[in-house]
Amino acid sequence: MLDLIFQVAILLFLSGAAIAFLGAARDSRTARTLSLVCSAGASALLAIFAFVILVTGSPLSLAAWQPFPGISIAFFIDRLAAFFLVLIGAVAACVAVYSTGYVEHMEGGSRRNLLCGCTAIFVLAMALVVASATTISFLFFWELMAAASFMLVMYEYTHAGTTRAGIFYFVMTQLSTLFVMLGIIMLFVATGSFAIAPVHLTPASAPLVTAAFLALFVGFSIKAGIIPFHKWLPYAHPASPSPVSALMSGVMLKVAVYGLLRFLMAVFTPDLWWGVLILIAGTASAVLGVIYAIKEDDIKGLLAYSSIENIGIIFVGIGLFVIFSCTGFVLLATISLLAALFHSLNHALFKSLLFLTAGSVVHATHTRDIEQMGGLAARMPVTSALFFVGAAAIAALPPLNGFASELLVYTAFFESVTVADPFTKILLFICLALFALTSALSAACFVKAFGSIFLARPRSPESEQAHEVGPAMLAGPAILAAACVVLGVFSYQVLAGFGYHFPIPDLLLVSVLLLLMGALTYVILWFTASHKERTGETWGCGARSLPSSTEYTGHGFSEPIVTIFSSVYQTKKTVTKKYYDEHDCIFAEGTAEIRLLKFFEEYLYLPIARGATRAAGVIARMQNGCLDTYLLYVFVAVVAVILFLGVAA
Amino acid sequence: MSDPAFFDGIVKILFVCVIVTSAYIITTKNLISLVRVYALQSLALMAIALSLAWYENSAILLAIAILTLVFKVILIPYFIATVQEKIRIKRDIEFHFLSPTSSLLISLALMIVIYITLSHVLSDTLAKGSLFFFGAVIGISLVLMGMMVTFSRKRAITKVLGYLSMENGVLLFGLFATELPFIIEFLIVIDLVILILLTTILTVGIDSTLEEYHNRLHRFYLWEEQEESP
Amino acid sequence: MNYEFLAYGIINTACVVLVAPLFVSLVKKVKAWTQGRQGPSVFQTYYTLAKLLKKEVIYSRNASWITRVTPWACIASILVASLFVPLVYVTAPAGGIGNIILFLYLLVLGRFFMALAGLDAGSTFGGMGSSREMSIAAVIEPTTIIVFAALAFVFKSLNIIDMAGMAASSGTVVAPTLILLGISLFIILIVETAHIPVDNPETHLELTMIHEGMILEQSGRNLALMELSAAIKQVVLMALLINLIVPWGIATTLAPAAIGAALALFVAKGAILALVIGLFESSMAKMRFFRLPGLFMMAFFFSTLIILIEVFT
Amino acid sequence: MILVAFAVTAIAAIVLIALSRTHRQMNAAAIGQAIVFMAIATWILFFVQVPVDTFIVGSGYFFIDHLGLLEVLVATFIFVLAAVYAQGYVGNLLASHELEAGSLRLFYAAWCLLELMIVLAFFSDNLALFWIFAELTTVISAMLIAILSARENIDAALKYIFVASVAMIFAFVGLIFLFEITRSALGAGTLNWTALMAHASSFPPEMTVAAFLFIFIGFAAKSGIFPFHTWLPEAHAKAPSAVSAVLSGVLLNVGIYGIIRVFAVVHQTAAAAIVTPVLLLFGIFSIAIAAISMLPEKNLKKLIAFSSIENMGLMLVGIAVATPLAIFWVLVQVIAHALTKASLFFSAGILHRQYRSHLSADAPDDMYDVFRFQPLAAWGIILGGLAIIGMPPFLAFFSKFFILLSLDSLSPWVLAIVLVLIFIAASAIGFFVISTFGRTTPPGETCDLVPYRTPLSMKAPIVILLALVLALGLMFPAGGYAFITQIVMELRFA
Repeated sequence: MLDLIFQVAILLFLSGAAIAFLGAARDSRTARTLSLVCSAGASALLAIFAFVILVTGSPLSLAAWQPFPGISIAFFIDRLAAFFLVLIGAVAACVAVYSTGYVEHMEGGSRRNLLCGCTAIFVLAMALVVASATTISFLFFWELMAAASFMLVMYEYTHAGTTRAGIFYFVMTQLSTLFVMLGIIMLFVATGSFAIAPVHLTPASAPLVTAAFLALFVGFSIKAGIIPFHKWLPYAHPASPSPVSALMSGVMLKVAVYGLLRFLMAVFTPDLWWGVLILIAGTASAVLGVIYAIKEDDIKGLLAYSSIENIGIIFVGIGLFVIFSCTGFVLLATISLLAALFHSLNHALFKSLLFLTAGSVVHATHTRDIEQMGGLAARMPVTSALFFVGAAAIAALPPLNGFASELLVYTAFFESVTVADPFTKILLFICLALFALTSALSAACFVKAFGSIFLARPRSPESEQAHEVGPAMLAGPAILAAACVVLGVFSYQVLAGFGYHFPIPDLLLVSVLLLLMGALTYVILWFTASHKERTGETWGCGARSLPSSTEYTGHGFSEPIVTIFSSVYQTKKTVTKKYYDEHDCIFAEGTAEIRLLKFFEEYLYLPIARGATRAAGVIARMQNGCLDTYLLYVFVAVVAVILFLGVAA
Repeated sequence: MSDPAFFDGIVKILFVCVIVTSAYIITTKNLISLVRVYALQSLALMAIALSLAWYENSAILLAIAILTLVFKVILIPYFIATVQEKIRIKRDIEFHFLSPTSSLLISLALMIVIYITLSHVLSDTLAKGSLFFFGAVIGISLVLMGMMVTFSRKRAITKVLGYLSMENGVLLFGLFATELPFIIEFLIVIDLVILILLTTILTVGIDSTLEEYHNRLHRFYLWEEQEESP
Repeated sequence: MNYEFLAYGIINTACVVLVAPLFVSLVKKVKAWTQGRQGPSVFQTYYTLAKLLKKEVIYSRNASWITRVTPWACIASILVASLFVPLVYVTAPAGGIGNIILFLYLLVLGRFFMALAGLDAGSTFGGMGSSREMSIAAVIEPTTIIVFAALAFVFKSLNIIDMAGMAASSGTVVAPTLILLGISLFIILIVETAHIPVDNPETHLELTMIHEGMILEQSGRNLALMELSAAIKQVVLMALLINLIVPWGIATTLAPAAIGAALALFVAKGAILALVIGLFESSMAKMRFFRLPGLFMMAFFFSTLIILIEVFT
Repeated sequence: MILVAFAVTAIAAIVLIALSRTHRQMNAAAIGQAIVFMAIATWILFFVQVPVDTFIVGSGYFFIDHLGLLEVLVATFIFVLAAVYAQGYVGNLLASHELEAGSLRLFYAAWCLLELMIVLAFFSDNLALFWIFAELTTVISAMLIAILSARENIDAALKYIFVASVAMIFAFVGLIFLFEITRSALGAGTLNWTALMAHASSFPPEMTVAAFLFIFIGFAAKSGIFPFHTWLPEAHAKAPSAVSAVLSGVLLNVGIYGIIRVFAVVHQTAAAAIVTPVLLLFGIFSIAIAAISMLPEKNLKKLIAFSSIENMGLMLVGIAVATPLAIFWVLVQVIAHALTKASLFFSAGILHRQYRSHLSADAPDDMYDVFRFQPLAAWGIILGGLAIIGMPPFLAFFSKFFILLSLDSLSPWVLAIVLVLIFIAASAIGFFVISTFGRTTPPGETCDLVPYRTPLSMKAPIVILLALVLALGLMFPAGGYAFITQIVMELRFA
């Protein structure tokens, strides 16, 4: 019965893709809608199916087919996989619902059909990565996911930004594949099979297995956007259509997290330093991610950097999990693992919610620059409320879900004093401090985002004209927002329902108390306070109706933090001057530029790219178009072979 | 009826002829004499084949000798000479990578290298120092010397001659290293003829040389147009 | 949830609301004395709040639902947070109330709304206040968490009520490091409750104000709620400091006499703390905004040092 | 009799071409020949018990085994599609006077002859015979390259002939060595592959190494292995696209086929240990040079050509590993590469027709608005590009993955190096496609380009090839698996 649901879901995805592609020739709206409905239905089915497994806990295994005799693509869904399937299904369903409205507002004619079709394939590929039973089918769908998402990123291929994003994304994706493939091959060599099963360490295979872990870790980190492999995220997300960003940020990054978790738990027996490595990578990403996010003026860029931060938090959870399981603290390990998992789910929910509502905003204002927005709370009330839920959740405000998962991380951290090794303890404390910084900065970041987008007055004519979006584009995010609230408020009950009784506060009680206190105050004030209300101008030191340009902008908002962390945001100054005379005295003209130094781009990515280009230049000179040179190569090769023969014989 | 000593003497003289012709091909600038020298080299080769045939009493070798005479001494040189007249180029002055003297020195060095290598490789089958072993060395050296012509000379027609000289080297090597079936030898010659025909036609079609073509295209456009028409 | 805890909740909330305005005035009074002024009455804050309640509420034309919701959100979150810190009576915690992390984040919840409200009206002052508030909050956060982690480390508990209970039952300072932690807690108190050298709420000068800037557009009932929440926040943090470091006198039974005595004692201890705050404020000059991270860094190192001592000894 | 059937068909086709007057008739003859060839090959596949080795030319010269049959099947299939494609493509060449009408007959005659030569080469048992046919394919295909009335084409053709033939001379020297080995080892000299395989174990290693390396030089030049690859990018880029597809999809296989055959012999001797590192070195260098050359490449067809070199290098590396697994996947890669590369060249040909006024020989491709003018070709390049870099669900995913997997048995470092190089190559393709296909006419400017109406005959081959590669990647037939396993058995790698 269950496997039937799974198969039906896959078929629905495939038919969704087929319908969309078939309708591409005629730019058919019906095909698009039908395809998205298929995707939504399939995702929902998938989520239900996975939820059943998650609850019952009895794993399901399915053999799909054999592309080559002996190489089988097979699925195995246990609780871990089911958890991620729930995540994928739930978010994808909401995104699909949203897309039914969104695609009709997009430019691009029949390309929109391709978008819908690729979305179906993309979601299917992600689901099947998670469901994969063998490393080879994992890799197969991993690549398929990469290809499909690449197509989606390239949707607005004519924009200059998209070209750049596409190149970054393509290269980083390939790099990720390289490492994952390397890891899988090394595992195959160490074990002789493609099964995702525990490796029995022998002294001979130990270095190989460690290398395999490192390769897989780097591969998954690239896909998850861990600093310093993060650069594709802030390019790809703004360039792609909002539902795609929501899927990529909300779901695809989690697939990488799933990969790391799956291999850590099912294949390797981790060492302590693996945990430390993951923890440090996670902390660095979390802190730097949010510091970069706060500086962004591009709403989707901001969300992208914030994704880096949240993936960092998830990695912190995983790192703690490894550290605690290596040091034998089972309860703490479980808490950390659940923190990572729960935060994955929560991040999927609120990040896709934020991307979708941001998409609505961008659609309404025709800009991604938050400095051009403002005043949308009055013009798009529902969207603003939905975005608010997302922002509050991501800023870890109780009693929402973002807080619930960060609470688990904190709990693990606070309890980490039990770890025996003092140096690990110190490391944990430092990470804790940075983690706290992250969480506070993320609150600041989303105050900035929400404030600049929705509050005060519009700062551009387009924002002035903005209006609320249609029901489909509200329904999808609304479900996600509801999920954020429910998962937060009932977090204790949900965890207890799955058998995890942790010493964490009951957020239901807290929310009841919050409501109670609010209501109590309200009632008291109702009887004691004046009820008179009036509307007036904002006070402007006596000036009448200041223009909206006098408002505090997002840029101004983040200025103090930017100044405080100025060592992170290195600026680069370039000055060129021209003089009339040869003594450089009489200044003729000049340019000066101060811009943000993109540290990783300019000191890591570009030097490598330049080195490759230089090597290519040298090698291209070999191919100089002259027959004599070519024949000389042959001659040299032949002489070398003859010499080799003389030596070897 | 064969006298080994006499045979040895004859063949050694012919070897010297082959090497000298090959050296001449590497160094000379006059195209017409190049063709003639090639014909001469082929003739020497034919003579070697004949003396081998006489020495070993082999009909196959005789047939090979006749084949060589017909194709390499008469038909191909004649054809190339005709083409040369059409493209009206008499000299190939420029050298690439190697000057005439350095190419001679390198050929000498190559011969030594090949001698050493072959003495390792062929140690099981051919006695070191025997005439047959020496023939094999000369053969491969000839191949490499021919190859040096192909890349050190500018004109495509010279390259063709270099290629032909390489092929002569293979023939020589084949004669002394082993006995190939006649059908193979025959097919190779046919292949050679087709290849030479096509290459030469293409050479006519493109220009007198390959490398100068790009430069000339810009500088002497008219002159080049006029020259190109066959 | 048992009756004792219910009683704890009611008593605690009542006490907090009752005494909160008092300490605000006390600090002002101390500052006035040091400046040679007579200063306002110690009950001035009560009068102000009562006055504000009678006034009408004026909303900006630009204001959205955020401005309307914020006062309620602030007061609700701070009232719930006040439940986490026992003032006069301590009992066994229930339902996770008292969790130190949740406590911190309830404060964040209030601050989040306040900062948004600051941006809502489109006033430059509000924006500046929000921006600075969030920046300072972010920069002080590592210190706060380290101090709280150290507290948790010392008391081997994550629950403030538990900690207070332990402190109360031991009758003496639980660990010598706690005194050092007290200094860090004091800095946090100064930062979180808008005192010099971080903030100067009395000037209404755009260059100095942070907290006042944010609530500049609030009026009437809403302003009263905001002021009250600020006062409660101050008293809660003071209670945290007092009841963990010098816990003597806190009631451990529901006897009215004990509670009354505890309240009196708390007011006395609070008055001393208010005196310290007032003197501290008077002896300092308002710091330039961008010098603050340096101050916080010192606090951070101080706290980390304590952790190091604890860990390695 | 089978070979006679092939020859008769080819002669009939050539006669028909000689008699026919219009382009359509000649093309029909070429298509007909290709279809008959494929039909015969299919008939052999299903109804003849391979290997067969008795033929009219005298026993020992020709035979049909599984490897040859596989190569012939791939080759004839690509020829059918290329001939169909040529209908539209060559028609357009004629219309734009890039091909003179007088040369048309020669073009099709050479085309038919080339196909015959390739089939005969794959069915040759005697290595010398194979050598000759391989040489003839060089000559004839060079003719096909040179036939366009442009000087660069003659230039490229001459480079092809010279580099390939000069190297092939050494292959012949190697064959003489091999002959001498057998003569001294078996008493009677032979170059028959079956005989060589049977007696390989008695060959002396020194001579075998020499023989193999010399033969390798020749066949490496045919298959575009570094440093003999230099002719390949120019020849493939300048040839008419229908010919490029055949050059890349079929002719490169001739070289690799020769290497596999001879290596299968050497593999059984003690010489294998000496030869393997050499093959590996050449393979890795080919991949490296090709991958790095691809990075700055701005010319689509050259890019695809360099990608061929990269793939050939990978196959060579796989051959060097020489485990049954590796050889199996090398053969799958041969199929995958041939089909995908042909489709890429077909797509590139359409773009070439569309933007021809802007495309000179070495200049970067000036393409813009590709999706507006030639959506099918653009998608062909994108999907073909994904297929060739080994993205699932295309066939090359599995072959590349398993070749890499088998590499690990040599050393993890080799694996890492090859992986990085493949990554560079993939990035280069991605880089080209993204930066070229994203170009559009700026709004406001008018685009004076006339859309080239692509005939169905040029579209269908692309779709068929891509669909086939996709289908094979999703579900490789069990029969095909058994067939290739049989090849590995016959090559005695198993």
